[in-house]
Amino acid sequence: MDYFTSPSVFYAILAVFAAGATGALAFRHHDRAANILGNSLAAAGSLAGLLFSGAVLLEGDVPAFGAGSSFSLLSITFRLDQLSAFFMMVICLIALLCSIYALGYVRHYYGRYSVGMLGFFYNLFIASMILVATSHNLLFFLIAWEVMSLASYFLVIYERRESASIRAGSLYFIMTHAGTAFIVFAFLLMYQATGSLDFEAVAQGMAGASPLVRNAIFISALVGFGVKAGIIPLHIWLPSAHPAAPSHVSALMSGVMIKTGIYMLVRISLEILPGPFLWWGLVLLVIGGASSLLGVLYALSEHDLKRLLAYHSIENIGIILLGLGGAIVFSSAGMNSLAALSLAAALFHTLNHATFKALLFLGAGSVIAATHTRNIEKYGGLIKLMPQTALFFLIGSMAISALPPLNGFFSEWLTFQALFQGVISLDVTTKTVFILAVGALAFTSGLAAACFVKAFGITFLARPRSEAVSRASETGIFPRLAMAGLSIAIICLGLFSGAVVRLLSGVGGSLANIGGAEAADAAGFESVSVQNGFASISMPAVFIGIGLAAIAITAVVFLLTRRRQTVIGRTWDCGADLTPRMEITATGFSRSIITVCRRVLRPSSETEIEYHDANRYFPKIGEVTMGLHDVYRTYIYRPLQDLLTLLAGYTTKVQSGNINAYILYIFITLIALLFLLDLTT
Amino acid sequence: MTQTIFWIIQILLIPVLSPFFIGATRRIKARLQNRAGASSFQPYRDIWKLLHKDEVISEDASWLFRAAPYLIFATTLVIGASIPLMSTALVNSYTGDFLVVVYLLALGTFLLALAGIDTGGAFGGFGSSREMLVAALTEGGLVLSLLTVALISGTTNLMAIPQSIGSVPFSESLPVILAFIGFSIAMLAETCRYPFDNPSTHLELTMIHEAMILEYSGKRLALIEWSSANKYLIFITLGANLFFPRGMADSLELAPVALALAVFLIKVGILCVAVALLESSIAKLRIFRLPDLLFTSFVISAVAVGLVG
Amino acid sequence: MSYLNETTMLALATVIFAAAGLLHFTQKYSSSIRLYMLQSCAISVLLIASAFDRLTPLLVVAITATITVKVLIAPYFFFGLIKRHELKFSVSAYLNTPVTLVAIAALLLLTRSDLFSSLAGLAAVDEKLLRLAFATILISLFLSINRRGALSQVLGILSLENGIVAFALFAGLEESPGFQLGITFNILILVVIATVFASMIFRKFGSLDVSTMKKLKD
Amino acid sequence: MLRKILTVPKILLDRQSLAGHGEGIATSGEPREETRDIFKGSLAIRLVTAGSTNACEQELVALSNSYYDVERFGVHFVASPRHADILMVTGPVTRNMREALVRTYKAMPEPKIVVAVGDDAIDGGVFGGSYAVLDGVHNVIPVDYEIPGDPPAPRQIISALLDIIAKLNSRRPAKD
Repeated sequence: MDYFTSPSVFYAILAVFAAGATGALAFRHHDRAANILGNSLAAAGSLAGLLFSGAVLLEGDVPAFGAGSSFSLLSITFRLDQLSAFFMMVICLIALLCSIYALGYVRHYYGRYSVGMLGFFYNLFIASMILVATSHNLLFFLIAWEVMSLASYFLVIYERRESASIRAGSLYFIMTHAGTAFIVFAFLLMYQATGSLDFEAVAQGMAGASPLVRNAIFISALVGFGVKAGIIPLHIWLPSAHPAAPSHVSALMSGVMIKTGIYMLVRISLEILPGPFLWWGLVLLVIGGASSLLGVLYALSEHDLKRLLAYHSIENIGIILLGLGGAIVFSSAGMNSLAALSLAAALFHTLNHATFKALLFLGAGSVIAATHTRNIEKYGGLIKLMPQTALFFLIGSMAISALPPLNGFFSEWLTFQALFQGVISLDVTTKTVFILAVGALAFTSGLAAACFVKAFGITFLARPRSEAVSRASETGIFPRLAMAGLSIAIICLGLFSGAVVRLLSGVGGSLANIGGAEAADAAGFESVSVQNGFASISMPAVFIGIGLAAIAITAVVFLLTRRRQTVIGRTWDCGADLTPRMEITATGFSRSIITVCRRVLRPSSETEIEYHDANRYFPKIGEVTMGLHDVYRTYIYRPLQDLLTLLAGYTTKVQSGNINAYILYIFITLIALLFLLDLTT
Repeated sequence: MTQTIFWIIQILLIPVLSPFFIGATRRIKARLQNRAGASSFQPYRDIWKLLHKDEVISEDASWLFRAAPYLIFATTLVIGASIPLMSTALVNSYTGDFLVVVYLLALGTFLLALAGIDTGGAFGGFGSSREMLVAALTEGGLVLSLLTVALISGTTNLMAIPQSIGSVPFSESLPVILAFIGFSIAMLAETCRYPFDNPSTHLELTMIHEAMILEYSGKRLALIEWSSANKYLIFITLGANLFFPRGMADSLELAPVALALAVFLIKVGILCVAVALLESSIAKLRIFRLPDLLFTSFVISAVAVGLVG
Repeated sequence: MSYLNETTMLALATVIFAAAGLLHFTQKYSSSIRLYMLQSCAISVLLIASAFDRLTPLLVVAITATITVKVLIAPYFFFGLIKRHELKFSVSAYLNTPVTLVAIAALLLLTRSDLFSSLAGLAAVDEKLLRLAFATILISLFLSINRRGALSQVLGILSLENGIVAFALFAGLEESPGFQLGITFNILILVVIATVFASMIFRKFGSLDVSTMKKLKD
Repeated sequence: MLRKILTVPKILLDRQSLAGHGEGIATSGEPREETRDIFKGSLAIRLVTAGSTNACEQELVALSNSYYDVERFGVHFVASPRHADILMVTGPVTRNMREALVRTYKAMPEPKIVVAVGDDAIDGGVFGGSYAVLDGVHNVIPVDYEIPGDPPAPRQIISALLDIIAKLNSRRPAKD
C-alpha cells in the first residue's frame, strides 16, 4: 500500500490528464475520437486519483515531494496531507462521474462546437484543481490557481456563439481576477512575514507575525477565496457563469471548483495562521448565515434551472462556512474537540454538496439536452418521459433539502450540533451569533425544501407545459450511469456517515490549530454521538426504520384492500377542461415566499398590455414580468464600475498612444525606483 | 421481554390513538358551536370506509403520487417511535434526536407537496406552494423551541429530555414557557390548524393542506388522513411531554407505566381542548399575515434559547 | 571571469556602452544594425569567457542561443526588413543632436552618482563595469524614447536587453542558467513579434514613423 | 363553557323527531352487495348543482347548522368527488352542466351512490320539457335514490339520508 502512495503514482495521474488533454486536442477534427479519448482518459485519471487520495487518507500523509526549480521562490512541490487528500478525493470522485457522463453528453455538441477543445480544457481543468489542492508552494499554488481559473473561463465561454455565455465569461474573468489580486496580496504579506513561500515554512514562520498582519492576511484571503467560493456579496459571477458552461462542467464548477476556495480558507485559518482570532469565526458565521439564507431565496426566484442550482451552491457554501466559522471560534477559544466537530461538519457538507450538486447539474443537463430550453416554466411531466433521470434528480433534491435518510441531512445535523455546542459553551455575545446561525440554518433548509419542491415538481411532475417538452426522451446510457453512481454515493454517504465522520475527524485533527482532537464518538450500529452523548444518531436506523415502516404499512394496506381496484381517470377538473396553463407555474409557486421576504429581495413586476383600441378599454395581450431588482448590481457593483470609469477617464490622458511616451514612463519609473532603493538602504 | 412489549406499545400507540384525538378535537369544537358533532371515533370509521373503497388515480399522476402516502405514513411511524410517550427509561438513541423528528416531518411535507403538484390539477399546485411557505417559515421556530428544552436537559434526544425538564424549578421555567409558546405556534402551523389553515374547509381557494390531497381517494386518502392525524398527535405529545413532563414514568415497571399512560391521555386530552378552544375563538389569518406569526414564534424561541444557562 | 583581465573587460564594456551611445547618432538603419551586431558580439565574447569559468550544459545552450539570435538571426531579420521595404534613413528624433547629447551626459552623471551606490555593491568584478552596463541600459531606454522610427525603437529595446545581460554578467549572476535562458527566450519572442508587427504596420500605414500612426488609436 | 362542551345542546333536533319525515326512494331495486356495511357511520357527500334554483342548496346548507347537525350521523360534505361516497345532484341538469356532471360521476371511486335531490333533479320538475334542460339526473347518469320535494325540507333530507343508510346496511344481499 505504501508503494501505491508514492509520488510517481501521483505524477502518473497527472500524466493521464495531460494525455487526455493532448489527445483530445490532437483529434479535434474528429469529434467522436476526441470525446472518447478526452473523457475516458479523464475518467481513468480521476479513478486513479480517487484511489490514490483514498489510500493517502487511510495510510497517512505523503511528505512533500517534487522538483525544485532554479528560482529560489518557486518550487514545484506537492504535499498530500490529510486535508489535501480529502479535497483531492472530492475532486476525483466528482470528476470521475462527470467524465462518464460527458462520454454520452458531449455527443450533442458534435458538429456544432469543437469537442477537442472541450476535452483539452476539461482535462486541464481537472488537473489544475488537483494541483491547487496538492501544491505545497504559494507561488506554484498561484500558477495552478490561475490555470484553473483560465481553463474554467474557456469552458464557460465554450458555447461561444451564445452572447450570454460570452458575457457570463467576461464577468467571471473580471471577478476571479479581482479575487486573485487579493490572494496575491495575502501571499505577499505571508512572504514578507516569513521570507518563504513553502506552506510548511510559512506556517512555522507565521508564529512571530503581528496580529495586524495576521488580520490583514485573513481579510484578503477571505475576499480572494470568497470570490471563488461565491459568498454573498461576491457571488455575482456565479449564477451566470456556472449555467453557461456545458452541464458536466457546471457540475464540476459548482460541485468542486468553488470548494477550492473553502480548502484554502480552511488551510489558512486553521493551519497556516497560528491562533485564529474569535472575530474571524464570527465574521464567517455571519457571512455563512447571510449567504445561505439569501442564496436559497434567490434560488427560489429563479426560473432558469441551472441558475437555480447555481444559487443553491451559494446557499451550501454558506452552510459550509457556518461549520468553518464555528471551528474557528472554538479553536480560538481553545476548545479543540468542538473545533474538530465543527470542521468535520463543514468538510462533510463539502463532500455531500459536491455529490448532490453534481448529480443535480447532470440531471439538469440531461433535461436541457432533451428539451432544448433552460426555462423551468416550459417543463412539466418529464417524469413519464425520463423516469430514471427523474428518480436521480429526486434523490439529489431530497439530499440537498436535507431530508433524511440521505447524506445532506447528516451533514446539516452535524452542523446543527456544532452550532448547538457553541450556544452551550460560549459567552453571551458569541452565543447570540450562534443562535442566529442556528435559525438561519433552520430557515435555509426549510426554504431549500420549498425550492426543490418547485424545481422538481415543475420540471418533472404534472403535464408538459410546452410542445418541445412533450417530445423529450430519456438520456443515453453513460449519463444515466453517472447519475446512478452519484445517487449511490449520496445514499452510501448517508448510510455510512459514521465511518465518514471518523475519517473526517482524522482530517480535521491533522490541522495545527485543532491538534488531534476527535470530532465525534462512534457507538454501535453505525451510530454517531457527539460530546459524550449530548446527541446521537444512527443513519442506518433511520433508513431501515422508514423502509420497514413503509413495507409494513404497504403490506397491511395491501391485505386490507386487495379486492379493491384502482381505476385510472382524468384529473379532477371541476367539469372544465384542464390545460397545462392552469397548472401552477414556478413564478406562482415561489411568489408567495418572495412576497414575504420583499424587504430583502426587492421583487419587481412589470406589466405590459397591448390594447385593441386607442382609448385603451379593450386589452388584447397582457404580459406581466416578475423578477427581482438586482440589489448587488445597483448598490455595489454599479457605483464601483462608475468610479472605475471615472478614474479611467482621468488616466486616458496619460495614454497618448505614442510608444515613446510609454517607454518614457518606464524610464521614469526605473529612475524613481532607484531613488526609492537609495532611500531604503 | 417487558422492554419489547413497551417498544411495541410505543410504536403502535401513535397510529392507534391518533384518529381518536382528531375526532375528539372535532367533537369538542362541535360542542362549542352548540352542535352534537360526530362521535370521537368517527375518523376510524372514515378510514375504515376509505380502505374498502376503490381508488381513482389521475392519468397524469406518476409513481411518486402512488408512493407518497406510504412513505408519509412510514415517516410518522418512525417519529412515533422516537418521541417520549410514557416512560423516560425508554430511550431511542438511534432516531430519537429532535432534528431527526423535525426533518422526518419535513420529508413528509416534501413528499406531500410533490404529490400535490403531480396530478397537474389547478388546486394541488397552489396548495403545495402555500404548504411549503408555511413549512419553510415554521422550521426556525420549531428547531429553536425544541433546542431550548434540549439545552436545559443537556441532550437533544427527545426521549431523554422530559426527565430533566420535570425537575426545573418554577422560578427558572421562563425559557420553558417561552419555548412552549413558540412551539405552540409552530405546532398549529405544522398541523394545519387555525389560524393557519381551516382543517374542515370546502373552499378550494382557502385551502392549504386539503388542496394537496384533493386528488387522493380510497386507501391512499385513508393513509394521508391517518398520517395527518398521526402528525397532530405527535405534536400534541411533544407539547405535553417535553414541556409538561410531570407524570411520566421513570422506570419500565408495569404499574408506573400504566399510570403514566393514563396521565399521558389526560394531558393530551387537555391540549386537545385547548386547541379546540383556540380554534373556536379566533379567525383564520390572511396568508401574508402568517409569516409575522411564524417569525414571532422564531423570535420568542430565540429569546428562550438565549435565556437558557 | 578569470580568463579575461580587467582591461579587456573594461574594453568590452566600453564597446557595449559606446554602441548604445552611437545608436543615438546613426542616420542609416543599416549602420544602426551593424552597431547592434557589434554590441552583441561583445556580449557573446563576455558570455564565452564566463563559460570557461564554469561550464554547464544550460550555459552552452544559452550562449549558442544568444549568438545565434543576437548576432545572426536578429540582424538578418532587420536587414531583410529594410531591404523588403526599401528603408534607409532613420533621422527623425524628438530631440535634436545637442539636446540628446546633454541628456546622455545627464544619464551618465546619474549612474556615477551616489544614488547608484547601493546597486553598485552587487558587483562581483568591478564597480566601474557595473556602472557602465547600467549606463548602457539607461541610454538604450532613452534611445527608444527619443526615436520615432519603429525599427530604431526595437533596436533600442534590444540594446537594453544587451545592457541587462552585461549588467548580470558583471554582477556575477551568470551562474543562474534560468536567468540566461530567460533573456534569450525573451529576445527571440521580441524579435519575432517586432518583425511581424513592423511589417503589418508598414503594410497598413506605409511608414514606420510612429507619429503618423496616431490613427492606430482610433 | 365546560358544561356546554359536555352536554348535548338543547335546541338540537333529536333522532326520533327526524325519522319518518321522508324517505330515499330507491330507483334501482336492490342495493349492490359491495355497498353493504361500508358506509356504516361514515358517508361523504359531494354536491353538484346542475342548474338548480338554489333552493335545494339553501336547504342542504342548513343540514350542517347546529339545529339539524347532520355531522352527528357521520355524514359530511367534502371538497372533491374523489373523497365522496354519495353524489347529490340538484337541479334539472342543464345542457351546459351535463359534461361536468358526467365527469364528476366518473371521478368518484366505486362504490358510489347517486342521489337526486328535489323534484327538478328527479324529472325536471317545473322546468321539465324545456329545451335547455335534460329533464332529470337519470337521463345523464344512473340514479340510485331520489329525495322528492320542491325543495325538500332539511328534515326530509336528513330523514331520507338516514333511510338510505339504513337501506344500504340492513338489507341482506340476495344470494345470502
